Amino acid sequence: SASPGDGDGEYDGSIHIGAVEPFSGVYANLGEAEVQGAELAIQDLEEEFDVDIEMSEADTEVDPDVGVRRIEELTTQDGIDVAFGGVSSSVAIAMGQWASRNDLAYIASGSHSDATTGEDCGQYMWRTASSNTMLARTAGQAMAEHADSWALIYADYTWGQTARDAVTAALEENGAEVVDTISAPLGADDYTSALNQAESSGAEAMGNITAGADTTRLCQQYLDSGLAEEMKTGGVLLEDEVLWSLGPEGVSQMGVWATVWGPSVQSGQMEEFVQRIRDEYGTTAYSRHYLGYQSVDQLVRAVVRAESVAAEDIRQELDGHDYTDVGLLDGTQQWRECDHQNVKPTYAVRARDADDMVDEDGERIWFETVTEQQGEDVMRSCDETGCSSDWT
Amino acid sequence: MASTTLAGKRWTERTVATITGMNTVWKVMYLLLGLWILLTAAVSPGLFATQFVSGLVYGMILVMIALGLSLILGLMGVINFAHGAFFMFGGYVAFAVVAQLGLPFSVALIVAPITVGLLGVVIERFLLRRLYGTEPINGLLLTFGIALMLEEAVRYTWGSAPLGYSADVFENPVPLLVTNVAGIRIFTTIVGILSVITIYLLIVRTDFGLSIRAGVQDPEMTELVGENLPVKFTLLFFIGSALAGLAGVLRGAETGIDPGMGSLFIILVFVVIVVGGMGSFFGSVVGGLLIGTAMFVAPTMLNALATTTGLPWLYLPGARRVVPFVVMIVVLLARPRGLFGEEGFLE
Amino acid sequence: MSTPPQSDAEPILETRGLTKKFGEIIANDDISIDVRNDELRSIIGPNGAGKTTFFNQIAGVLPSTEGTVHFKGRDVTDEPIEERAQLGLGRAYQSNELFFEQTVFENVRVAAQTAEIGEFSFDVFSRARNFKADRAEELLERLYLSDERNTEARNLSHGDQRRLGIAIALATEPDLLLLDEPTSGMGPEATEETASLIKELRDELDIAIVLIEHDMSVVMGISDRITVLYDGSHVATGDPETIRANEEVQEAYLGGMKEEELEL
Amino acid sequence: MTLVEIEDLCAGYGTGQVLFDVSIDIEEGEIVSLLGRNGAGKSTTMRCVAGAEPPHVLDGSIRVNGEDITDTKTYKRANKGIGYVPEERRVWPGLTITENIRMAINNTTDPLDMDRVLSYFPRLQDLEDKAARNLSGGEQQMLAIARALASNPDVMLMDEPSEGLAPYIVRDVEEVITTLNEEEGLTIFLVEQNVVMAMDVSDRHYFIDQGQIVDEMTPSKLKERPEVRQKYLSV
Amino acid sequence: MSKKTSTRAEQFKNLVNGSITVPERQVDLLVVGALAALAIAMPTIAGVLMGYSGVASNVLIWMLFAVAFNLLLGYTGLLSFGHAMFLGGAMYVVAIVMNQLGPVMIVLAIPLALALAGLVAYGIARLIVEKGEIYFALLTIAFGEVVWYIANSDPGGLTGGDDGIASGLLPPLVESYRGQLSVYLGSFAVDIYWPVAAVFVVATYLLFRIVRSPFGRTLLTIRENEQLARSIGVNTRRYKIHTFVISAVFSALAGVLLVIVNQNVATSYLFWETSGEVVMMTIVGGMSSFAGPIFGAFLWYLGAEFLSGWQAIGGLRHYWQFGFGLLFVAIILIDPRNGGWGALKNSVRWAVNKYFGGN
Ligand SMILES: Nc1ncnc2c1ncn2[C@@H]1O[C@H](COP(=O)(O)OP(=O)(O)OP(=O)(O)O)[C@@H](O)[C@H]1O
Ligand SMILES: Nc1ncnc2c1ncn2[C@@H]1O[C@H](COP(=O)(O)OP(=O)(O)OP(=O)(O)O)[C@@H](O)[C@H]1O
Ligand SMILES: [Mg+2]
Ligand SMILES: [Mg+2]
Repeated sequence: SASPGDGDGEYDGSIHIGAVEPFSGVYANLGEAEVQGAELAIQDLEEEFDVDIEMSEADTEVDPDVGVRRIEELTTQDGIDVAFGGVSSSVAIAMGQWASRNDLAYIASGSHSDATTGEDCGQYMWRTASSNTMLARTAGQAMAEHADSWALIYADYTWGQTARDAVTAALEENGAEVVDTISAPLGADDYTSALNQAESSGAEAMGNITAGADTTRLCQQYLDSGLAEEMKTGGVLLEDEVLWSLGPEGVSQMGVWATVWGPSVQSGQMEEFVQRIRDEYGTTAYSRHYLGYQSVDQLVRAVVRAESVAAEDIRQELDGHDYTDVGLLDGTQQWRECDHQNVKPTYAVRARDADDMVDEDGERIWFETVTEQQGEDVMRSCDETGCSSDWT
Repeated sequence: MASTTLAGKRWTERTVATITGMNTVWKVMYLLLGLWILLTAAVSPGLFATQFVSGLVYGMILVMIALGLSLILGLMGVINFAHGAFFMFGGYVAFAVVAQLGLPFSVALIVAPITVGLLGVVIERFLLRRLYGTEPINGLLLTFGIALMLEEAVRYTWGSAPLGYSADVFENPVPLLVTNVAGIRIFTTIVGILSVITIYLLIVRTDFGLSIRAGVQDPEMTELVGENLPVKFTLLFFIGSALAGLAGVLRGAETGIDPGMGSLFIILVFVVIVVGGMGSFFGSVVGGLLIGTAMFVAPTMLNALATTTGLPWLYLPGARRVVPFVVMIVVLLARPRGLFGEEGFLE
Repeated sequence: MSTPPQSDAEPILETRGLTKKFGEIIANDDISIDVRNDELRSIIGPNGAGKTTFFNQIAGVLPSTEGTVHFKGRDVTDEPIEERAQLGLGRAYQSNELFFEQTVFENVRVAAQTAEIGEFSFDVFSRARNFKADRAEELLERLYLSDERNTEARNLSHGDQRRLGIAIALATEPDLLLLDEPTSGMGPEATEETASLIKELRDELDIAIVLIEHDMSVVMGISDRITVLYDGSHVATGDPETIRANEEVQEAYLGGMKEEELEL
Repeated sequence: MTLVEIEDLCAGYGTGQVLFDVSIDIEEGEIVSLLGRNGAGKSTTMRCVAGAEPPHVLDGSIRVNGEDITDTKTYKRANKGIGYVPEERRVWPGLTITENIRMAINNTTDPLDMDRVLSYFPRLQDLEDKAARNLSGGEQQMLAIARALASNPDVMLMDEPSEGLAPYIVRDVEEVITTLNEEEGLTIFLVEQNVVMAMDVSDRHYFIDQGQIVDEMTPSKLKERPEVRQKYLSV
Repeated sequence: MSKKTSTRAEQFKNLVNGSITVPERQVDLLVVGALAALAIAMPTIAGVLMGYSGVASNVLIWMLFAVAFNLLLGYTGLLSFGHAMFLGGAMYVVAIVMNQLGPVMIVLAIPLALALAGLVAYGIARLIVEKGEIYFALLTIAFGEVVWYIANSDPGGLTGGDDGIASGLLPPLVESYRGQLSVYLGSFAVDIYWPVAAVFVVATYLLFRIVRSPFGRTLLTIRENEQLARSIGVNTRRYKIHTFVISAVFSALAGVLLVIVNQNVATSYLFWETSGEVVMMTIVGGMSSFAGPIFGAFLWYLGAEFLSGWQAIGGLRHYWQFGFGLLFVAIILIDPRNGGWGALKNSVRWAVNKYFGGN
């Protein structure tokens, strides 16, 4: 592989990948899951091609400052050729901007914020995960079918605010009414106030526009307050793991959600993927495993095609590239040139009845797929993104 | 520490004195505040009432957490920054008991406080004890370090992901006045009230607290009049820590647990104590309820103001998070030692 | 400090009706005294008579409930402590109040510096270490502290600490010096030394000194006049002979005293 | 009956020995004072009896009411009939007068009641709810005595009760001591620098010099022999 | 003791023991020299000890921040738990100006950031500077939270809310390739580390001069005994306010450097945890000396970079803060005032005395 700090773009059959993920802090488990997925991808790729792949990990914590320092360190010190990772969008964006300035190809595997492929898009930053808008539109349609009027509780930060607007638009487009939008601080410990307001709005359902631990808490309190008997619910971003702690009974009341991918979506070779994750790591695969796998898979393939690790060469390969997943989903996906967003299906899922859930041996398939939206149908148009994409 | 530190003696008198002694600016401000509250109640009476009741219940949770902290602060003069971590640890012990060992919630209610209490005892005996009589800031910093260690240890053991466990029978919602309140919340409120009463009777009304205060001021002399002091210190720290643990069990059952929940709460609870007046037992109770209701009612009030004035920007979304701090700044500017604070305490 | 002694000059300090209440308790009640600007005045009275409180009121440490303090003809009743200090009011405390972690030299130097630069100076770039060093050295010499120049104040013996307190007060170039029990905690010899030092200081520097003291040998030995406080009230003021003879004072304060003790 | 028997007491701080074979007997109802120069070991003796640490006892024994208390834990001694008025008063500054006294009452099995204790000190009665830190020196001294008295001791150890007090208050303290002794039959073990006062109240004096008991006599005898004072007490 | 000509060894011993005092001007030279040496050596030190030389500029910046912070804690005795608002606030000001008006505007942004920090600090200080220790600490947290709230709520789309600002922050004349950030002056290129290091040396030296000035010496009296300070005629309130402002401005300077070097800013810079970090650095290093916080910042980075990258301890390395917490606790128990720097000095002293014979 390349020696420390050379970054000369020469490719000699070995690829050094940097995994810049939160291994500590609130998102540590998500970062861990992405790395697990990535490890599987490396196994597969080494088998498929005659390449030698090395992965160096670095902990970004939940701090853009640390993230930038780590990706810089991996680049100058460990001599990585390409990088992926990042959960919280502020960290991912900071790293993506850094990568773009420093000629390093980087895939922000797990940040959903629109800004990542919008106003904060970067020349050498791509995003595997579905964007906020993609999720919101998918969710909006399913939610509109689930209930006619909604009160939306959103986490009061960039992601939550944009998701709120997107969901509102999607709901209204699909004939549902948004009665009230209620803010709750990011990292709130208590949603009673918001739930009270949702209840008093008279809406038929409560929309959950939060992420991570916030989702867990809001769902838990929704159940505890007995609101579940009066109002339906649904949400915009499901990462299965955050709901595991509610237990099957609780989750059965969780209504419809959008997700990047979930263990219930076992099309293509995903069944095998779920099985492998369970065998290797003893846990149920969920979106993060998938994103980690896909990010590494795509990076390596681009390098192999380009026979170069130079960011610009990789960009030539990736931009506008159509591909069919090997080892994952069916169908064709694309790297959109204008904003570096991965054009991919986004799913709406619905909680099963507790009796219908698969819940054994660490396998937790608690949702069922209701719709699969094709990427192009739910993405923002290139114009809408606000990405100033004159890459050359 | 003054004599009436813990007893709320004469606080009614003091309230009256405060109101009469206030200057006109403050009087006008309080008047406006009152009018604003009335306006809100008029604009959306149902929501206001619901939020008010929920706020009180939430305030009771704050009181529950603040209680142990306030007890140790008021009697021993130790600013226990690790209290939040104890609280969080209580939740994790309950998780281990309920979710990992499969025992009933009631077992966790007993085991977790005891475990956390014992941890507190260890910290008191081997670390804090060396700092008695030095500047209070040392205790604050020491426990700050302990909090960091405890949080890391919990992350190492249980991971960073949010976890949850079942609270058995308390999961069902209970109707309360104008609203439904989660059963676990009602239970927490009851436990909170009982704790306040118990602590009051046990410590404030008996001479237990007296001995502790004497012991902090002059340990040798306290032993010389026949007091077995180390045992009492340890016992007090046990009670204070166990209360944090108990609060953690209840809180965890309600909202789930994660390693960051301690630091999330500790600042808020400090605000409660400062608003109530440091070292004042009643202050923390009043401060907790005040902050709790303010956090719930303030957004509704802003909303009411925004709708009646037609100025939508007045409705500051997410303002709830800064409400406690704004309350604290306002209270402290008007009353430098909080609502019931004693002059000279920890200054 | 070069004005010649002038016995019947303007009083440097005038208190009028000075009263201090702590809640219900009246620590001082309607105390009016004048101190001439070259006088050596003692204040005596039983414990709890209000002596220290009186000092605190004069220095501005405690706000007075009623009454006024005039210093050098100026009404300073509502001035903060530092303002009075800058005007020339020096104070040594009953309990040892020092900058304990600084050297003896720095303790005195910084006090001298403050006298020079005023209550506030945004002089951030000149060098402080030798600023007013001469003055500090001089004072240390004067109070037999030169040997301890580089000792941290907290490591001084009790008696040396008391002298350092006086040195700090003197470094502020006061025109009126308040000393609260300067000899307490000193052995008999040191007490005697300190007493004569106080007298010398007054003569040399030509300043007014007010001291609180329980040690009658000191009080009777060096004072020009003595003021007696009892239970917060002013009982008598007069020269040592008058006070010794005053029956009320005998009753209230000296009464319990054996001849032997008065001579000690 | 001999109430306090100190027998061949050796004690010290750290590695240094301060007391060498100190023996003192105090009869019931007696006022005995221990006199000596600064640093002679007076307070050390008293602290050994009261159970304060440091110093630690190296050898010898202390008996009170016939019971050997040499190794008894500090906090248990108050209940063996010992009341202690320490050097520098040591009242709890943050507690009120009544709270200070209550601390002693709470921790002894057979205390006096509050009213009775306060009746000896009318001045304290007026200040009941005042924090001790806000008391003047004399008031604090009275409080320290009242506190020791409240535990209803058989013997009261008083370490320099007149220190730092105005002459007039010294007289008050003297009065309280004699009253307690006469009316309550309280045994008192007194350490004083103020020899005049000690001579006024004591039945007997012990003289200590460099940690050793060097003489023992009555006040009248002491009056006749001024050279003893010169020898053991002058600076 | 008889006077004899002292050997070099003895001179050295005396110097270490502090019984020789160096003349004032030489002290200045010494300090500038030491700071410059530190700055020159830091890339190497970071490379060797932390395994990554690129972190050197961040280390220096945090050192400056800690020293500025310690002006309050160590010298004036005020514990601010909200100092992140000045560091992060300045970063935001610079970022917003550059982002909105173009990178060239950095020349305007820097003075603006410093001035705003000073102004805000002045306002806050006037309100709270006389509150008791604990109240002061909590009030600074409160103001910090308010600043955080403002940044997080993305007023006018200026702050980017939770995402922060990460683009458009490359200053003019600066270029970046694969981690190398260079300043170009014509054809002459220099790693950005060196300008940062130069600012660090100058700013830290200025702080040193402040500490040694009559102003700085007066601050010590306030910390040690506020009542006595007032009794000798010090207007403690005005000193405290001014110190708060100075400390804020230098903290803001650290923020300015940070945003130039890292080219991103996010709300995490405004968290009270960031304020907590600088408190910990300062205490661990030792608040009683000028060098203490510098040492503390160094230890913190050593922990963050070395421990967290130390593969030998496996998964444990993700919990390196546990180790730092432990160190923190140890310091509080051993010597909360002199901290790690004090311990280091004492052990050097001990070793020197042992080696050259004790006295
Ligand atoms: N801060 C305070 N709060 C309430 N009462 C106080 C306070 N300070 C002093 N006092 C009371 O005021 C009275 C006078 O106290 P002060 O300290 O002036 O006495 P003093 O004459 O200096 O006595 P001493 O000779 O023992 O020093 C005492 O009764 C004391 O209890
Ligand atoms: N805590 C201590 N540690 C070490 N030595 C001590 C300690 N306390 C007292 N000493 C030493 O023990 C000796 C006796 O002290 P003690 O306090 O008994 O004297 P004293 O007779 O009460 O004197 P004074 O009249 O000054 O109170 C002295 O030499 C003293 O220095
Ligand atoms: Mg006094
Ligand atoms: Mg003694």
